[in-house]
Amino acid sequence: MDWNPYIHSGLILVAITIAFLTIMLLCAATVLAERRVLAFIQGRLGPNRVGFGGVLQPFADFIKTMMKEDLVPDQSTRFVFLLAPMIAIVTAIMAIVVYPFGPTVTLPFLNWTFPLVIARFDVALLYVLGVTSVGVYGIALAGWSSNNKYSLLGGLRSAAQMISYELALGLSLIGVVLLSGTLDIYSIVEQQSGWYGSQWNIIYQPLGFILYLIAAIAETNRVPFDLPEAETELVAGFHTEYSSIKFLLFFNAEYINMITVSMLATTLFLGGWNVPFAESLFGRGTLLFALICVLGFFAKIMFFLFLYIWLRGTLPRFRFDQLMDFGWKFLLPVAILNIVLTATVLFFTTG
Amino acid sequence: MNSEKNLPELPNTPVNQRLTPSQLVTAFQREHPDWLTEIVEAHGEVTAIVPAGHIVEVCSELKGGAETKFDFLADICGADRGVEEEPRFEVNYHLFSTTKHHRLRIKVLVNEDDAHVPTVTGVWRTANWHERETFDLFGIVFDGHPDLRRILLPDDWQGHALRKDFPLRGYEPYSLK
Amino acid sequence: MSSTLNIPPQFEIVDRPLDTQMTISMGPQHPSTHGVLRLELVLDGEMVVKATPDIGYLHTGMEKLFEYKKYQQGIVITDRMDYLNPLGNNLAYVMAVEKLLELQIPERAQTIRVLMCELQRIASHLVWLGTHALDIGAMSVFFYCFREREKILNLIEAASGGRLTPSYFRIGGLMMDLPSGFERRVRQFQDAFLKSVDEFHTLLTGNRIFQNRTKGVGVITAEDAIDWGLSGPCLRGSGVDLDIRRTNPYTSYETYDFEVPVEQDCDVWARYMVRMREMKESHKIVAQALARLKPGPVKADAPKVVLPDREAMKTHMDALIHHFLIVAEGFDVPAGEVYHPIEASKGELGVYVKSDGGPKPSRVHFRGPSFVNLSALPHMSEGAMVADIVAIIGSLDIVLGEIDR
Amino acid sequence: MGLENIIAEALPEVLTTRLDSLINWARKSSLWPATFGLACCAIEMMNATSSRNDLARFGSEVFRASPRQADVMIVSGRVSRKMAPVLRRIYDQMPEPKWVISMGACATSGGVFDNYAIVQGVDKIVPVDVYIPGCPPRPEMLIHAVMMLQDKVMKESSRDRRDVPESEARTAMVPGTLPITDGSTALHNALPESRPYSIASRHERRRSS
Repeated sequence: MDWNPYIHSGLILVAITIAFLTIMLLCAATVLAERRVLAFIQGRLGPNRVGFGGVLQPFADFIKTMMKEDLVPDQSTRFVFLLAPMIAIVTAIMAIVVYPFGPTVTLPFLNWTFPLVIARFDVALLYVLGVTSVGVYGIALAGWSSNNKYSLLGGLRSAAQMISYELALGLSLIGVVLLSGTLDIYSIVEQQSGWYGSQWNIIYQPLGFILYLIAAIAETNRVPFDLPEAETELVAGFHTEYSSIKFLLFFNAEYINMITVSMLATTLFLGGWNVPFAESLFGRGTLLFALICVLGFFAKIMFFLFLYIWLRGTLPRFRFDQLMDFGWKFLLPVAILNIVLTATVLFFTTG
Repeated sequence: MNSEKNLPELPNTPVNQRLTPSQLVTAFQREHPDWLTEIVEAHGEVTAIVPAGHIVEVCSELKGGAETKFDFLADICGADRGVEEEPRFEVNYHLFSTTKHHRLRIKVLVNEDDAHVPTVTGVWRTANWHERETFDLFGIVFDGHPDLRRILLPDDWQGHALRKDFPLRGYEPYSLK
Repeated sequence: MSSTLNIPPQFEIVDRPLDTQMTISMGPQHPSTHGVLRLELVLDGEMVVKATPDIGYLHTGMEKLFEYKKYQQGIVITDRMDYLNPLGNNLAYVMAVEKLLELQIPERAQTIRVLMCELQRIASHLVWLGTHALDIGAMSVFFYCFREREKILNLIEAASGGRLTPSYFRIGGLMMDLPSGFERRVRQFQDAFLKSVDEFHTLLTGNRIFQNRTKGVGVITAEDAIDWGLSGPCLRGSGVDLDIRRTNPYTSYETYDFEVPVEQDCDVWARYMVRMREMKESHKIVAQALARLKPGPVKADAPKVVLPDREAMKTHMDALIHHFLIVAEGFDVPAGEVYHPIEASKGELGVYVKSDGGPKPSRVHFRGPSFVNLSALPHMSEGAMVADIVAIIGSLDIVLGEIDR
Repeated sequence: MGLENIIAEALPEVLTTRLDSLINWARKSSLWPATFGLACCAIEMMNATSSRNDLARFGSEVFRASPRQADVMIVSGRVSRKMAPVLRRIYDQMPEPKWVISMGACATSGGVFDNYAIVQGVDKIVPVDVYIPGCPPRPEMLIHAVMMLQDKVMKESSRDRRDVPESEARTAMVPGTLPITDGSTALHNALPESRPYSIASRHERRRSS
């Protein structure tokens, strides 16, 4: 009997569980890091009483929020009100399956060889873009169903913003796609492995990288593009009426989205799991190499997350029309210019 | 509004020879004897008492006059002189000139039975909230005000809080209905 | 199902297809209305068609309370009015009463008054800057401002014993003299302060997003500003060179060398720049006041009005009697009425005190600058967006305690 | 009605003190306040989060603007009669478990403002857990109050604390929903009859006797 398919499925299940737990832990770490780093920027200490140095703070928040009363306002549209946070969190988590977080490893003794990615398929990039853009439904529906005007405004803002910036986001990635000639994220990362990081796409696509970074911040509703939940304008934006677990889902979805776009930036522009010198030092395919690569991958994600927090501590917020202007009149033309440039250069260099 | 005609004997003067508010008001009274009933000077401040009917004319004239130029309404505040006093209420208009930098108080006295004063919102738009406040706290009605309703106290409040016969602690202690 | 519910009128779905307007009630519990201001916004999408402020949610009945308190007891109430600038309120009130009493204040007391008021002005502007930046979305500035303000609060606490509600100025002088070493502490603060103002400039003034959010927003022309009775930085932001410290000097402000910052842009940005520059001017005045601090009495020579020193009370019988009388019965103030305006951190703070000859005032009225400045909000917010409303309110620097009194 | 109430009802004997203490620990470690700044004390409340005092150390710096996500309401300042219904409404909107800190003399007892406009103590409107004296209290006192509240939370048990789901919580809408008053009440009570001076309020009578 051929056990391989079963082993393969089992491995995938294990991988999904590990990835899920990792992403949740990473999410918790981001929440804590956000509060600590913001506090550091602002000359404070931040949460440091719960657990050693405050490490248990996110878990306390989590349990507390879980145990709160779960309110559904009488005048809300109940079904949609309950559905919205689920859409938000499911789409946020779904996107992580395609990211390779390490190279192909061969387990010693067993001689199993498998890539460190949960699902590898040809159109992974399209899948990511598709799934993340469904996430806007969660926010827009939450805003509408709450029957609260602030929520409605937040939902509308979010829908408009996401649609506008989705375009720039997609276009900023086309340069990379042209370069690598594939939509498979795993192959894109593989292509970037090479000498001391000199194959990283950021070197060939600096403009695309910057465009992606800006659009990604807007996609995740973070400062300076946090209009849907602009606290000083719309109270709490689309999740004004949400409490308890449903609020937690929105809260987590936001942070998972942050991690997702950081992962995408890492894989597409910063060489994914590729770490300079690692290959020449440890040799390809060894466990140590894989470990270094996985750590490198997460280090790069951390860098992006830190960037997010840093921006939040520094920048004011855009106004809605300025946001739209910026998206349509600056990001979009520059993204198209980037595509044209890339295509032209490719045409002449590769013949 | 023709200030040149109104004040012919007061030509433009250099800064150091500017007329004091009291001189201005005296000249003004000479022009319109029935508009100002009395002028009081105390503590370096000039108070002109104006009958309620003439307040709008006086204000617009003082605002437009080349010498007076009281273009800034600093404040309107009511005062209750006491339950037995007659007239009971007074409304004080504190005027200021942003170019000449002098100040003047105009006082209107009104009876309790007929607590009506014409509004000066047509002269200065800032009078809007001041008059609403005075209405809210004293119950003095400003005729012609565009939006005269309570401003500080709840809409369903009974009585006018700053009248002397309103007890300090109100009529009822607060309870949640 | 929903028909059985009692739906508030503003939630009823409007059937008219062309009616795209929505009325939203912003506040009284809202993070960026600086307290308990409530706004009724009529929105067309994100555009504000009409903004109607609704105030009174912090109405405290202070003016009524004044009539039941002796003159010296009223000082405590003024602290709670504009709680960001309590010393300014104290000053306006005590000077109005001193005007009625025709008291002469010793020079040292006057200098200390100027010193403390200007420190308080800086503190008030720091709160404004922090909250204004927070409204616009810049979070860290808020904390930096409060860090600097804390130093001023420490100074005020050292002098008066209270951080937020000092009641330091008394009718006829000061509560007590400055503690020893006070000048050195002020100098320490002074040395560090200019650097932090530059820090704020780096964080906000050069920021493109901040400029976009503030320039051309909430425009009010000079003519309209005077008509609406704006005062203080809001008026000077509209290009009107008017500062009561200059036009009607009090506490010997005429002898200080300072500039009155004026900006011509008439928008939120101009008001921002005026206040930023004003902090530096106040810094200058503090330095001058420090330089002219000379030893001397800090209370006027009026034993029937001013409380005697502890030392005199213990050694002189008449001082003890005066103390008893002032505390137990108060002092009579001659009948009359005065209106005393000062330049508070938010604009013209005028106090109208009417006395009928007794120990309690017959009427005390405060012309709160925030009250008048806020009344111009509907005018300024024509054609603004929701986010602009927040910026405009921030630029007006309102304090609800003063508006509602 | 939180999750732990469902657990407590379904499995009364399984619910041990350990689960209680876990939940209490979580609650005390992240007491998120609702932004409810009223007057002077609000400035000191803001100061409590600032660099020198840093309420964030206790996990309480997350000031939620929406009462739906807040745990503790810090009533910071005097509550006027016009504000009282609003305050009650915000309180109703907060989901259980919820706590109230009455910050300052005015919120606690009316403070110096013993007059017609101020509610003499916020405990006439909402149940209060911790009172802070002072006018205004220093930020350190607020932090102390938060720590006292933490102690109180630790002593609670979900067996005793059966939070009843209140219908007000579901119907009361988040800000943005107060009735529109613009122009609707103009002059409807222009000149009510002024009452004679001799009628003292019940309040006053109680005080004099």
